[in-house]
Amino acid sequence: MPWSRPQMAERLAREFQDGWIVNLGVGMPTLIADVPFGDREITYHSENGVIGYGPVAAPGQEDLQLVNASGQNVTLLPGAAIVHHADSFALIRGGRMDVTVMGAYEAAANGDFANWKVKGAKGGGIGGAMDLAASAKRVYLMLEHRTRDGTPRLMARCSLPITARGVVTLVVTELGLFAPTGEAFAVRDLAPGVTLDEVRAATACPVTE
Amino acid sequence: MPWSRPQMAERLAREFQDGWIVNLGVGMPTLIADVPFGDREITYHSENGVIGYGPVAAPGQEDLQLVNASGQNVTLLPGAAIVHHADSFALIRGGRMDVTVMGAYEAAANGDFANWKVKGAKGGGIGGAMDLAASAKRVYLMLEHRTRDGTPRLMARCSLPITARGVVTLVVTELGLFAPTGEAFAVRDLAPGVTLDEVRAATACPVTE
Amino acid sequence: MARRSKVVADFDAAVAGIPDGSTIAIGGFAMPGVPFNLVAALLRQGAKRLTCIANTTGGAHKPRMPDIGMLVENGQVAKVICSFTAGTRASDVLPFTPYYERGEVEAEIVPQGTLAERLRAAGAGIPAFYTPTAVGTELAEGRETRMINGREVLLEYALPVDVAFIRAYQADEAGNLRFRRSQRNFNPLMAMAAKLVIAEVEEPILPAGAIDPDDVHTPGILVQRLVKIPPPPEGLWPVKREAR
Amino acid sequence: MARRSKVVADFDAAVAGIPDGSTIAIGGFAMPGVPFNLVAALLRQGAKRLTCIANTTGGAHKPRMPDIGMLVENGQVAKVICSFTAGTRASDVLPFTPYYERGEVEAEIVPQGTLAERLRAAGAGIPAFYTPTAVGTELAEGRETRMINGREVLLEYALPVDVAFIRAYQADEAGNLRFRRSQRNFNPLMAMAAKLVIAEVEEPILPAGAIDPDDVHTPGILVQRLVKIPPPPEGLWPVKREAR
Repeated sequence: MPWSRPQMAERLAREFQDGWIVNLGVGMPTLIADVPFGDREITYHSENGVIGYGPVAAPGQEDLQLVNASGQNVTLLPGAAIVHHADSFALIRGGRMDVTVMGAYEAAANGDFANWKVKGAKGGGIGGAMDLAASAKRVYLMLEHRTRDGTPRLMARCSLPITARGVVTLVVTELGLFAPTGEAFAVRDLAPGVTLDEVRAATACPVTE
Repeated sequence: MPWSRPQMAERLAREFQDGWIVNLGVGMPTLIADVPFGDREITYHSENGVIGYGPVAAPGQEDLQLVNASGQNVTLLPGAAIVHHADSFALIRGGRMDVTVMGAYEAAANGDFANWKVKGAKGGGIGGAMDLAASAKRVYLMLEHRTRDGTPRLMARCSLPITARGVVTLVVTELGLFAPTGEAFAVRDLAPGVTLDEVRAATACPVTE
Repeated sequence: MARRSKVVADFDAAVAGIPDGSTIAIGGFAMPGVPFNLVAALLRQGAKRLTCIANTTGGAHKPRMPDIGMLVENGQVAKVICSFTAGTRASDVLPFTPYYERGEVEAEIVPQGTLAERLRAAGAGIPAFYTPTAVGTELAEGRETRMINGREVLLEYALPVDVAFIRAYQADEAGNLRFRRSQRNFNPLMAMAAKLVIAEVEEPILPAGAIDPDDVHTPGILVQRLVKIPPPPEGLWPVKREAR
Repeated sequence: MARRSKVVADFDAAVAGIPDGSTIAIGGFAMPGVPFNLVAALLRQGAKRLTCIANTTGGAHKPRMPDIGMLVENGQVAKVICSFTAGTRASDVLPFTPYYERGEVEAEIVPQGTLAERLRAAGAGIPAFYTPTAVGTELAEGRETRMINGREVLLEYALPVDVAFIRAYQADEAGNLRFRRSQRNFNPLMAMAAKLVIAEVEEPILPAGAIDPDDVHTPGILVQRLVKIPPPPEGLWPVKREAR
């Protein structure tokens, strides 16, 4: 049975190591903020200069002057700090993010990925994605394995304009956890009951064990 | 009679206009901080990130965590702000200094000046001088007209390594107030009783009225 | 030092005299720190052919607050410089989008960190810098890159601003500003980059000296005009976004 | 998020493990913000072939406090990078000077604003930038310049640091720092530029959360080791300079 989105978040979060600084992108990656880390100390950073935020505020308890990069009214944990946008991206470009987790339209076996511009669009939405992708120590992607019409999102080379070249470390989909190897995706884990053949049928490039 | 140093400071400070942001260099220029400005609002900036400092603290009243660029334990005026060194020089390079007043070894008619390295020295003392000289709206110099052995400090071209090219606006010495014009210094004011001939005799390039 | 107050009477006085053709930077990220009242005043003031710089053109969420999209709809905008020129969801259609697609407004899309750094650079007298961001992407096509320490980096230029619209939490009469929580975002950088800085302020404006110098986020020498935001409904304040 | 304290027992523990050949940035400007106690501990620790970055090499004033000049005298320094490699008066002879003149220590002189910006750039992932500072001077000879907006500007590279020695006023156990008055100076920039940041702190170290997030000057994620400065004479504190 494929993973649910919270299960995808949980599986990816298992990769996080004690002490990591983590940036969570808009959409699916925000689910990771709900994962409990036990003894592992994880600090969340948001592009708008919030370092050390916690869960989304309970309804009625929102601080309207405090959002994460997804615009959610989050809370602050003890030890949090606020900086301005240039200092926030100084932390990003300066290599302080142990991992950035982003949604994506496409992930490629050569480590490229695309998440800012759809086919035929005149505009796009980059936000902090290109800065994070270029400079985080690791880039993890969370996406559905195929589009609604069944087209694979994991492929040899991206068809959409890319966000960064050769930076993807891990990709989690509802089918499993994968690492790009250049010409293929290597399986790191499979959702329970999902077979390698099912993954291969859903992927537009080789998948290796 | 030549001006005393406080008189030089007072004469130069008369040039300051209401609302100016002013940076005072080490040595003689610190005397300007003692000049009263009446209705003119003058804000002093110091390289180490102090914006809006006031007079030197009275003996026994010093805050040992607060100095200006000359290392003097100054006071803060209402409305003062503290920033770090990069933000402080952002203000300097960003063109926010209406004037910087510096000491100098030499001032040249072409607007060059020299104040960081003496003849034959291996090292030098630049501090913030090159940043200020390159980016302040006006560069005023305060110096003695001649060295102790009588060599003119105002000349056609500097003999020492320069601090910046062609930036000097005004030069005050004990003999008068002068503006470099390219090939000469133009007299803007003379100390009481000092004659143009005396200035010419003390200067290594043409002096014009 | 005699100290004159920078406080002006109202939002219309705050935006008075902004000429056609100005480059205007508008602070804020999502709801916090957006100078809604100054944007609303600029809609009334009517300056045209503006270049507007902000994180987004706005209008993707409800309730809609004054945004660049409204200035576009009002015929005041020639160009926008943003990190989003489309919504964060492929299905979003921003109010700005049809104008852009018809070619009535130009847009320059800039990665968010590069946008922040280009604003800071303008304020810091750094005319250009190199960054690894956007190398290898469509945005770097035909542009100058070089190798530094074995890494390809892209040349980016400072982004100077004529007028910055800022929203702050506290201010003193000398113009020193403090921001609360993620209200800070782009605001201090836009204040650095601009020749004229206008701040709308949430708390009553304090006498000079009431903010400890160690606690100032934006030094007052960067700020020219301050206006206190009245309570709602006269003044505009952040509200909770509707779920979608 | 479980939160572990970054507090170490004493100055010797704070500087433990700094290897020979490290690049060490030392905060401070005149007396305020200089990490005297960490410099003193490094004299005991004995790491050699160091590159030391600071505004000055020290020793021009009395009373003399632990400075780079002492590290030079102790045979620990290969190179200094400073905005002063001589005193501010032509007659000053710094303790460092004879070593430099004999060629036993290298020196790179950097304008103060360029030094600050190169440190920030290292911390900000900006590998290089252009500045008008030093154009046309001896320092720019043989180096790359270009014209931008009609002005000649000089290419400067980021200055990365292995270890930063910082002196702060307050800290919490998460490493968040606050500086008092002109103690701030280079300290936040060196914290940005360094892989290992060690802070000596004047006030008792607070529990995480005791500093309001809006009031943090250096975020704790940049800081690895904290040590409380004991009262004098055990701990070194700023003193008034003697007149000269």
